[in-house]
Amino acid sequence: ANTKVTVGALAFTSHAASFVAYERGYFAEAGLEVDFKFFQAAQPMAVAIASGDADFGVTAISGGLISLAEKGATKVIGGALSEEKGIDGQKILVSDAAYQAGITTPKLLDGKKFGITQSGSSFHYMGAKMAAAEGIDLNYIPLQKVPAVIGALKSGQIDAWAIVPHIAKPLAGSGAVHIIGDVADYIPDYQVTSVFTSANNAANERAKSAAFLAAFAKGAADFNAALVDKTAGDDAAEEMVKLVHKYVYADRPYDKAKPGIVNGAMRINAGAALNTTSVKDQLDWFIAEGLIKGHITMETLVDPSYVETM
Amino acid sequence: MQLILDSVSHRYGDVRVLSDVSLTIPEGQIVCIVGPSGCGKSTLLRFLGGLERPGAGKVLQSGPLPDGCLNPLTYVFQDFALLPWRDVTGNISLVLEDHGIKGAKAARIIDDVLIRTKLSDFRNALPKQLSGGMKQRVAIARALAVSPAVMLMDEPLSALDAQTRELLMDDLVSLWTRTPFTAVYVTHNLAEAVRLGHRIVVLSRRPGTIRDVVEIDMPLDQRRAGNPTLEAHQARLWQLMREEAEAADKELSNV
Amino acid sequence: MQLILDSVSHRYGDVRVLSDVSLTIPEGQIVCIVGPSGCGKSTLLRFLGGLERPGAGKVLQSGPLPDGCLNPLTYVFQDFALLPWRDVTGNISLVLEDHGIKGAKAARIIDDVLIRTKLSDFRNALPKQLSGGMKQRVAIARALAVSPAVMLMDEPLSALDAQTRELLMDDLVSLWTRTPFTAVYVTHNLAEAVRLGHRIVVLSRRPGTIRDVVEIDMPLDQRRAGNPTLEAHQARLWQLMREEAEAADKELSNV
Amino acid sequence: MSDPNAATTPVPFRGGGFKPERIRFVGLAVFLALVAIAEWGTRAGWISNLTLPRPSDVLSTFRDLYDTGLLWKHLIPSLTRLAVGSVLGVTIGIGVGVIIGLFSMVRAGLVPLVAALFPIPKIALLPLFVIWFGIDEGSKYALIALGTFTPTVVATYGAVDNVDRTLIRMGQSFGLSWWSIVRKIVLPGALPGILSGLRISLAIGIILLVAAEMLGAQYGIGAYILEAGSLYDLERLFAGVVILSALGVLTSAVIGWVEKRMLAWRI
Amino acid sequence: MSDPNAATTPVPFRGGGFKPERIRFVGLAVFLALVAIAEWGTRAGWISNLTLPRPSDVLSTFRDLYDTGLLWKHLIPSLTRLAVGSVLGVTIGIGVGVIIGLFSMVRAGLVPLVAALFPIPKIALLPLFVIWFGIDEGSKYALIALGTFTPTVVATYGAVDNVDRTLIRMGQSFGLSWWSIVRKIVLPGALPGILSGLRISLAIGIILLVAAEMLGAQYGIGAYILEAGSLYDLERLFAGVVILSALGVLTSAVIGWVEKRMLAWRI
Ligand SMILES: Nc1ncnc2c1ncn2[C@@H]1O[C@H](COP(=O)(O)OP(=O)(O)OP(=O)(O)O)[C@@H](O)[C@H]1O
Ligand SMILES: Nc1ncnc2c1ncn2[C@@H]1O[C@H](COP(=O)(O)OP(=O)(O)OP(=O)(O)O)[C@@H](O)[C@H]1O
Ligand SMILES: [Mg+2]
Ligand SMILES: [Mg+2]
Repeated sequence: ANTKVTVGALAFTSHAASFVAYERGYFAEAGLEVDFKFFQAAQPMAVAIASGDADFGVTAISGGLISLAEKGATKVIGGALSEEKGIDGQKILVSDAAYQAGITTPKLLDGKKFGITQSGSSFHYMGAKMAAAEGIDLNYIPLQKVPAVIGALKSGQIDAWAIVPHIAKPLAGSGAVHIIGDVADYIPDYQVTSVFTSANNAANERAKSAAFLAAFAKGAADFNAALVDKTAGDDAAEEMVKLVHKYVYADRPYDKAKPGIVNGAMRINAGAALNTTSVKDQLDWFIAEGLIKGHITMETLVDPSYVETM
Repeated sequence: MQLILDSVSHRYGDVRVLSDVSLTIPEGQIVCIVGPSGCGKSTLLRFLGGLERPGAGKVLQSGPLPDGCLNPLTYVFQDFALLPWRDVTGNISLVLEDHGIKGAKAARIIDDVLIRTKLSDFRNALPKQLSGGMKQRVAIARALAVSPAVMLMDEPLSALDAQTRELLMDDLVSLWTRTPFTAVYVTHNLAEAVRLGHRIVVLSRRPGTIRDVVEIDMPLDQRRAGNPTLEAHQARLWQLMREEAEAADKELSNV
Repeated sequence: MQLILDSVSHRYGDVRVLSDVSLTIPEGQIVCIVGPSGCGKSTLLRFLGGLERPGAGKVLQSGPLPDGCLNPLTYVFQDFALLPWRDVTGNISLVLEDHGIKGAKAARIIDDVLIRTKLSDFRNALPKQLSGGMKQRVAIARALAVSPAVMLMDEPLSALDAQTRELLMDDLVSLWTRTPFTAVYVTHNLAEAVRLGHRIVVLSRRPGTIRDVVEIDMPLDQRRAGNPTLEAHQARLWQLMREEAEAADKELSNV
Repeated sequence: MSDPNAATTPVPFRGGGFKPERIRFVGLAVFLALVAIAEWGTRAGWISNLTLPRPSDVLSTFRDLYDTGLLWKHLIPSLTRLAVGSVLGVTIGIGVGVIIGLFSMVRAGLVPLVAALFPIPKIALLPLFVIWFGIDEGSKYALIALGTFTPTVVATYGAVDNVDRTLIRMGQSFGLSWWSIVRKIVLPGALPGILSGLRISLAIGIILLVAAEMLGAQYGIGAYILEAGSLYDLERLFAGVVILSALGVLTSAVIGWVEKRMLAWRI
Repeated sequence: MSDPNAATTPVPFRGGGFKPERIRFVGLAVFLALVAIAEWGTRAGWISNLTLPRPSDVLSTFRDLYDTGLLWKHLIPSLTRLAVGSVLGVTIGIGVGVIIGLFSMVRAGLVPLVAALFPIPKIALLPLFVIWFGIDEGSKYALIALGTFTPTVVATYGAVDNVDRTLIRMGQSFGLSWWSIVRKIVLPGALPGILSGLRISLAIGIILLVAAEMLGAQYGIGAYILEAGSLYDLERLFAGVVILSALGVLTSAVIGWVEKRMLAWRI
């Protein structure tokens, strides 16, 4: 009596909980026969869930996701990656040129070019929150894709960016960019990514959705123990990295992939709990920016009945 | 079968093209229509063949059809109108296929018309391989294949060079002499008209009306270039038309 | 000025087009060249005008140029070759501009040739507004504007209908009568040849060689359609050519 | 007027047809009908709002755009990019095309190159363009210029090839200089072909606006469409698409008008 | 053979030129020269490796692709998408085009619609295509089909319009049925125009491969290029672009061959 389920995923460490749940058989135990579908970006994954091509996905709360929720197509049902004080989180970067010009703290970024993939992306949100906190203005440059932003930052065509640590650290290490701050300082307890599904799954396939979340949470717990809290010991950490390596940086040799995976380890909320305060803050920001329609409420976006909320 | 034009008039938009033309095409005769450029000769021929309907007046046919006639009113066009993607045989069978004539029966008809137009050696040639004269022979063969009651020929020789024109005129005369057919033959060329016409209808400048009808009694096969009677007819026709032709030539078209 | 062809031969790839043609074009005469399709008449004319070089043999000119001659060897083409985007005046001034003739001087020349070709009323018409006959008149006016020593005419009338052809032949005769010019006139039409040629060169089928040269003494302005002497000449030419024309017409081209 | 001895019948009519006639307003009617169906479907619910936006919402989005002045803020950069890029691409393209048309050596060298360049998707080269020309206007101009260049070249040398050779022989026979022939015969003769090639080039230029504005464009119709796409905001997406489509129809109309004026000499 | 009384001089030659001649191997030479310059420049260092990849590296990338079998893994899905999508787009396009060509009413209704559809960038519609056709092959086929559809329609009805009307009148004058005329005269007569339209349609199909594979494609030349582009891996990017370009040149050659065979009747 296995239910077939398609899970949308990106080949990023932030999706590790699903990979772990799959590899360690947690999905199978929950009676789910999981099929991964890989995407190049979060946006098409959200659309694919709306169109029914995939059942569950993990992604940042973007304008696209909220719009789809507004059209009654998708629901957020759980939380995943979170910023947490004490755990290495997302970093604010500046280009070498900007750094040499004396921009060593985020406060000095007034009027500078801040790279984002798209208006309404999580990068946009982070930049905006930081700018608001510092009381400065940023010039947001949409570049569609993460690699394009990296290229633009390296070559000094944009001045600043904010990104997860496993990308930020190697970049900073090469000397082409410099880390000048932590996102967590500006957005404490930021709910970076969340688990979402189609509105139909959320409302009418409760058993399936709950089973998915449960297995996902198990995977997340393993991941946190191995790489975030490092309570499981070195062997377990090593094993976890090997497991994740099957999906992330698969085209690189293990030795080269390992630091990326280890550095990228941020907490995935225990029990897939959802930080609704942070989600609400994000939603309000989208509305304030005019990126989405003003009448959208938390109820439209979130189905809080599955997991613990904070 | 004979064709009758009964006070036919026509206009295209503001342009009056034909005005009150009445004419009978008697069976077994070649009626030539001459007239200055743009006087409506081609239009008249389209009316006769039922390809277009006159604004006023009637176009009638009377009398029995010849035996085995597949397409009573059959055109021969100035620019041959051969399908370039079919060879000689294919161009002829085209007009038989729709009448359900295929296989051996079609082959018999095709062989016959190819012999009559001296084309037997060229049955598999594509139009692009043929000279202009040969192309027009194929078009004539195609017309003969449907045993027409009346052949409607719109300047059939005017796209050919003078020498080929001579050759084809001889061919038409010998075709007619063997089995007389009814034909309406539109031309600009008075030499052609006096060579082929039993009756020559002279149209005036636009709007075309009948200025004169000249009958020539001499049998077709006795007419030769340089014959004084024909020359006289031709000179008279040229006198009738010279002014009109000059005026027509000087007309500015407001495209 | 006279032109001399000295044992000219030519081939295009494998096709021998002309073989050992020697001919002199005397000053002040119209030399007509007739011959079956594809025998190399146009090729010969291109050699005479220096547009192409023969494979063997020489093309020479001798004698002084007439006064004010801008372009000694001047063509009149079958398809008129008028620039469709220039009006009548513009088409004529085109050939003056490169000689630095502009303004009043150009206007004087243009007025003169327009009067001679009876085109004065059409100076601002675009080619598309003109009938075929008028277009060829413009082409002739353009040729006259450069005061050519020799006019090279490649079937100048064959794109026109029979009636317009008659009219233009009269015009050419009266132009020549007023001021005789030297011309080489290629045609398929024997009637044209006997009407306009002081000397008629008959070429054989490809590879073209000279079969015969016929001289006609009668002054141009006394030649009329139907004149017995001309008819006799024409009949003789037709006899010379008939077989060749038939053969040429039946040739399959292997495109 | 005659005495037929047998039945006299009218000649049957068998002509007509196969001649495109202009029927006005049908296009408009079809368009309005489609819009009405979409409106009805989205209102009644049998077209899901995920599938199509409601036309009236698109219209009001458009009105908002206009009222807030954002329309111009998006349109003007796009038009500038289109203008600069396509003027660059088209002029260089016409130049190269004419040279290819005139010189066999250049033709032999460049035609295969252009043929190989044509099927390359311009978005694939986007990353390179960023390196070559930066993320500012430079790369946008370059992308549109490259996109309009190749079709213009192909159309131009085709047009030069199609110039009536008898006209050129005529020019030579009157002793016109090479340059006169090019200027007075070849170029005007090639103009119709060049203009009709321009239709395609500019349509491609418009299409490439979106690709060009993928990188680092804050304003522009393409950027607007991309943003709407990533926000899954169908009303805005369609509003943007409609603007591009209108732009395309408009340029085509402008070229038609230019053709009518400059090519009045055509039959 | 004559006695000129004045100086006898040869007639000056003033013809020639303005006739494209085929010169072989120049194209190849130019191509090789460009590659050699790129190789030299990247080796010597005056072309930065950010600007252009080293041609030999592109070649070895390509060889790797081939050796690992990845080439086929990428090529086959792309070719399938191109084939299915363009067969769909082209057949529907030809059908619609012929109908537009034959019926004035349909023409009046559809031509403005097609004209409005043409300048719409297909990438703008990607998010919609996912909803309409899913993220699997459906949306890729649909995108390529839509992209090839519009140019095919335009070329086809143009070709039908250009069928010699005298041939149609001839058919009518021999009493051929409407359907016979369409089948035996209109369609064969329109074939040359349709085939030359196909050249453009297929080039557009190839260009759209990249856009189509933006959506959820793991394998495919377009996906390969996109990935290479986002990783700034210029060697792979160029290897992919070269494959697409070769594909384009190849399709064009195939159409040329088909034209030669099927249109041997043309002058
Ligand atoms: N379908 C049409 N629509 C409008 N005008 C037409 C049409 N067909 C012919 N005409 C015009 O009608 C007039 C007569 O045309 P028609 O072709 O019958 O003349 P014609 O005597 O055959 O001339 P030609 O000797 O040049 O062949 C011309 O002025 C022509 O422009
Ligand atoms: N540029 C060329 N290349 C190859 N063959 C040519 C060329 N020009 C002419 N020919 C061939 O040379 C032969 C003579 O051509 P030309 O045009 O001189 O004949 P013509 O006597 O003028 O014929 P027509 O009476 O049909 O005008 C023909 O067979 C023609 O196909
Ligand atoms: Mg006519
Ligand atoms: Mg010739």
